[in-house]
Amino acid sequence: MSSAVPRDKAKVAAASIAAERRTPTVVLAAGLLAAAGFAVPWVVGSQLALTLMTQAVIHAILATSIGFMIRQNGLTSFGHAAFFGMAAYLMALNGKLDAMPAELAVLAAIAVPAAFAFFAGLIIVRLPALSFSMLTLAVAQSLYELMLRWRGLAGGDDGMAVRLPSRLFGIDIELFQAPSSMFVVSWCALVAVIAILTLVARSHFGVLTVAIRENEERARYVGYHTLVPRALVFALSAAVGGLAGVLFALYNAFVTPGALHWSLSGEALIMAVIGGPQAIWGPALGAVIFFVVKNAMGDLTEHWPAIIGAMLIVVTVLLPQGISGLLNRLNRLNRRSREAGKA
Amino acid sequence: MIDSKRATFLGLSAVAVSAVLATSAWAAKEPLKIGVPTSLTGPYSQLGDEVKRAVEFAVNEANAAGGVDGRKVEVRFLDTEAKPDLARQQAEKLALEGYNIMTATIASSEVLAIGPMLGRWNALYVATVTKANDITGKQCQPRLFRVNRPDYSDAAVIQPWLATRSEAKWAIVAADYAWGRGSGEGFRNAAAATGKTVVSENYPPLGSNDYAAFIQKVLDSGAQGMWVALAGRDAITFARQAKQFGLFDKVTTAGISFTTDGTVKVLGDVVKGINTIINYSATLDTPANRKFVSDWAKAYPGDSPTNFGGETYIGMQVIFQAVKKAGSVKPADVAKAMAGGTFETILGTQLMRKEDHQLVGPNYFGIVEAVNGTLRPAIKMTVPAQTATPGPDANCKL
Amino acid sequence: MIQVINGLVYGSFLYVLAVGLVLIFGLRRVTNFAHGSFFMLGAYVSYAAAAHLGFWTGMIVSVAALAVFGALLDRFVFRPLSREEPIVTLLVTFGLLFVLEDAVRTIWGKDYISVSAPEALSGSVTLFGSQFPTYRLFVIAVAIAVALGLAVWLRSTKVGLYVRASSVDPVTTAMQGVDTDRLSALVVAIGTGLAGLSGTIAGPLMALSPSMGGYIIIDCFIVVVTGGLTSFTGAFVAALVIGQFHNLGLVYVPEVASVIPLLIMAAVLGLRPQGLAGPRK
Amino acid sequence: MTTLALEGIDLTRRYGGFAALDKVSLRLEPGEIRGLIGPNGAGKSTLMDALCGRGGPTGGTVVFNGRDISGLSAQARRRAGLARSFQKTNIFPALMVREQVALAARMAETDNTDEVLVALGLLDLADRRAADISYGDQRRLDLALALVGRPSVLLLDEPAAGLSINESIVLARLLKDLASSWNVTVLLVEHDMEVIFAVSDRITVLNLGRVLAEGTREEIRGNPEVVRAYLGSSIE
Repeated sequence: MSSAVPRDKAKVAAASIAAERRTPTVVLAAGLLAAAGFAVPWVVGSQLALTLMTQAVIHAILATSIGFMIRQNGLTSFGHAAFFGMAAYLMALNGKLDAMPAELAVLAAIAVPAAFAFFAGLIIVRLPALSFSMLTLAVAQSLYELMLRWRGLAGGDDGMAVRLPSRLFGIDIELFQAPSSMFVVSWCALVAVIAILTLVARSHFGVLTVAIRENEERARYVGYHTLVPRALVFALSAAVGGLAGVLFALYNAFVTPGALHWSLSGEALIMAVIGGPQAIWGPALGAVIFFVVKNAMGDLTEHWPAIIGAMLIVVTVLLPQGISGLLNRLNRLNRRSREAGKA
Repeated sequence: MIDSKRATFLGLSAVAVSAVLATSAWAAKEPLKIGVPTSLTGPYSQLGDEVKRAVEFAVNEANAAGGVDGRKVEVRFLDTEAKPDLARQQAEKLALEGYNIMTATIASSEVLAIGPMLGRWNALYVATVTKANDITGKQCQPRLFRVNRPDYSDAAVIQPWLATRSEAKWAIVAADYAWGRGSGEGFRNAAAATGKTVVSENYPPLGSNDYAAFIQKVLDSGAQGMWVALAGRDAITFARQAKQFGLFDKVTTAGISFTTDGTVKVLGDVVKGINTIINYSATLDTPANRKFVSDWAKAYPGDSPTNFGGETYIGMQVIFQAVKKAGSVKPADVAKAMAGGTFETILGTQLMRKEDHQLVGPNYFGIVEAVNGTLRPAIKMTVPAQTATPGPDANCKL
Repeated sequence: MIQVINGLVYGSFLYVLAVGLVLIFGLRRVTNFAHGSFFMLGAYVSYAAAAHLGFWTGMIVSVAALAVFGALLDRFVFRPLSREEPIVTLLVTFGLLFVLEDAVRTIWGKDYISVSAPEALSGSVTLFGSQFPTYRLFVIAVAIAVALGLAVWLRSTKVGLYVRASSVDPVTTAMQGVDTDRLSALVVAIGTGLAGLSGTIAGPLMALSPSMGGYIIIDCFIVVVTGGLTSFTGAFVAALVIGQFHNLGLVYVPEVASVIPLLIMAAVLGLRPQGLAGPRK
Repeated sequence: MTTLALEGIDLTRRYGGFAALDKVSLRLEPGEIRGLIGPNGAGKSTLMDALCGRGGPTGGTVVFNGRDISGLSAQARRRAGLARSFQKTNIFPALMVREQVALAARMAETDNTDEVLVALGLLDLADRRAADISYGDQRRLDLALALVGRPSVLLLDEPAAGLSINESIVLARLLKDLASSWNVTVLLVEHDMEVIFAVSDRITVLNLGRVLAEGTREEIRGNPEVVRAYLGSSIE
């Protein structure tokens, strides 16, 4: 045994260095991707393409928030539109009531859903998976019904306009509403979200929550409290969903109860699962693909639901791990064959 | 059935199109591109179908006659599923693709979502079946127009009709959202003005599956008459269940959007004898309308235009005439020609008010009865345009 | 009093639809979002069949057609996916929902359809001094028949025993040598058949449209979750309680009636996370 | 007098009318390996649960290194240095081997992840997903999760279950090694008598929720009551 120790020590050292290297890599990759986003409006001239891409990216952020919840908590939210819509309505109501500066409202629109999710999470993350899903749905639908009936201030089913000041964070508000600049803003937000979530997932907290997802009892018997971390994941996911809602409200300057409806939650969930939530970036990819395909099919035929539905069935049956699962598998195969080649 | 109708229609129009193409009269001018963001799927797809057929009819008719102002008319439909967010997305897409003169969306909330963006997209929109007062009121826009009767016009029709009724006690059943609530209020005011009492007010949620609770409440209230503001699926479900409870036999029933051409076709005898506000009816006896109805029957054999179809056709007439008058398809020019202009529609000569962009037109009241052997809402009372479309909406600041 | 019976009607209707979900969830652990579409399909099939064959034959045709559909679905979709995460199957049912809606829209058109009650049930009877439609009593009778039929089947037959065992723990039951695949095909077929049945009884109650499933599926899931996911008795009690409170809500507090089922579910899960009759973990 | 590593006093737990544990008392000296045996349903796992704070309420007192921990949660007991492993392999399948051991280490005062990985021969598997390693390796990983952070007392519930004879022997040797070199006190439940008799300093026999006997290997082997109730003819 003693002779083995030096070799082991070397291995131990190598492994810890590899772990330390990851963080700068993530930051660097995120920086490059964000920078690439700035080039897009120059390459893509069409306003139409840019506005579609902007909407796709906003959906991608929502899908990412759902995917993160699945990945870290193993829980599926059927009502994530609640956080999206909550944020959008907070922006709109603040515009109407002038309760606080719009900059503060942006932060509040992210913080309030997060706080709400945290305290709700303390109660509901313990439920069986399907019950959790249904309760998130229940909360979202209750909010939907509330906004549908709140005619006085929120315009009921007619929705309400989001009144914004002429400058937000020192940036001309027009930039948040023109597709070419808003694409860059949303894209950077998406990249930042994915980078931050990736770092969180790799941190101790991320590993801990996956451990709890896998085996909550064992996590308790290695000494961890398991409730708060799960509620925190829910809160973080809600904050990201809220961010998507803020971007949506800025870009569209209009909110309706549809932003809380279960069909939006369902669609975002589909995007997340198609993309494969086991990779942080999977749901975003799924969202972009789903959005583009749905749009293209909608242009072609009014029978788009059948085509989308059939594709959904085929894709999930063939790729139960989602697109990211497939890419990861290909990547692994590729690496293995290269290693085999070397040997 | 529908398919064979379509096939005939397409066949006819293909002949017409090729005849005109031979002369290639419109090769030189920029085409008129009309975008229709409407409900092709989802809960309102049936209404979407009605307006779609009217738009297609108008476009084919115009092209067969050599186009509008010598321009070919092109049309593109995109699905909104009646969701305001999606409507806005699809309308933006249509506008950016050049289909920047738009019309025929189903839900008011969709139009209200599209309205504020029209300037940014450099587009124009003509509402044809959406009734929310705000469209030509609080939320009116320079590029937003409406040809159909708004809610306040329907409210204005209730009172003259109610004055002729002997029933003293009334109940209200209206869908629990802006339109239903607004209609309920309109009825309440009309009842107060004509000395009737409202003994029971019910606002069932949108998309209810069971109306028994409300039907029972109306039965228990001792009402002699009932005002119903339910539409589409809600209307059909309510009517079927109310009939089973014998409600229609016990109280005089009247409504808005409750018995439309579409719902009457589905419900048949269930709603026979129900009174209703009629915004448009194929039974209207004017020369222009008679011609429209007979041309429609040629294009879609065995069919006649529905209320929503007729209203949408009016919208198309207004667009075509405005384009001709402007001599341009640029939304800014067409809007200028539209505001304050007068238009020859199937309801006669009508003014598009420049103050609020509302087309001034008459409104009607009638009853569901057999016309030429088919059950449908038939006009019994005409409320002239000055009464039906009272002064420009003061909330609108253009 | 008559309002209580109205609540019972809606509860009965919910039960017939929701218990099919319980069956499918119990055996395959599938959260079947397409159940509302099966219900819709059942309504259209019975409408089409009834046009030629009458209401009763239409009902049989609809139940049979949906049952066959369910068996095929289990064989070609649920079984191959039984090893995957539940979310994957859920997504497939989402896809199915899209396809079925569009198929029905294409076949039967976008127009709403309204169906008359069969001659024998179209009258009304006097109950507590008011006229009450016979057809609504028939709906209650159907629910009772389904509940009794299921109870007898589950409690007194061998297959029923397997189903109950499988609902509690599919893996262990499979290890006991029970052919869960064949069992599942049967149970899923019964579940979808019940969707066909509820679609049929919905015909004379509500407007048929390709999107009608969406109006009912959420209430159904609420019933299933409140009842305890795999419990047949739980679903029965939950459906009746929710139907009752929903209706009373419409009578006394119509503004919040539509969230009452959600509140009941939240309250039940708050007190008993496993639902009314779910197994303790 | 030295403080006891772990002491259970009058531990009682009832399910309905049935007493799974009936006033069981147990005293573990520091560094001792105590075997805990008994027929199925004797209350061995329930005793483990009662000591580590799992499951329902328990009557009696648990004293750990001189401190009454009866009111502490399972998490708090683990952090204080009372660790356990499980009868059914209880690991985190989706995590890497190192990842999960490090995770467990973080909650303890000393991070000796590498030491534990080396000691249990898991270092070569450190970057593999736990779901992908063999059953024997998973059993050792389970042990590693309990062992990391140098707990002072280890409750091991059938660590040799499902292992081959050879693997069991290696495991037994390892336990003895660890107990002496790290000065860990071990309470070991095991069906494999070879392992029990090979490593235990003293043995406690439970039957029907009560302590039937306690003593050295030889005393237990020679106790006629124990032989009758449990060992039967299997010990020769």
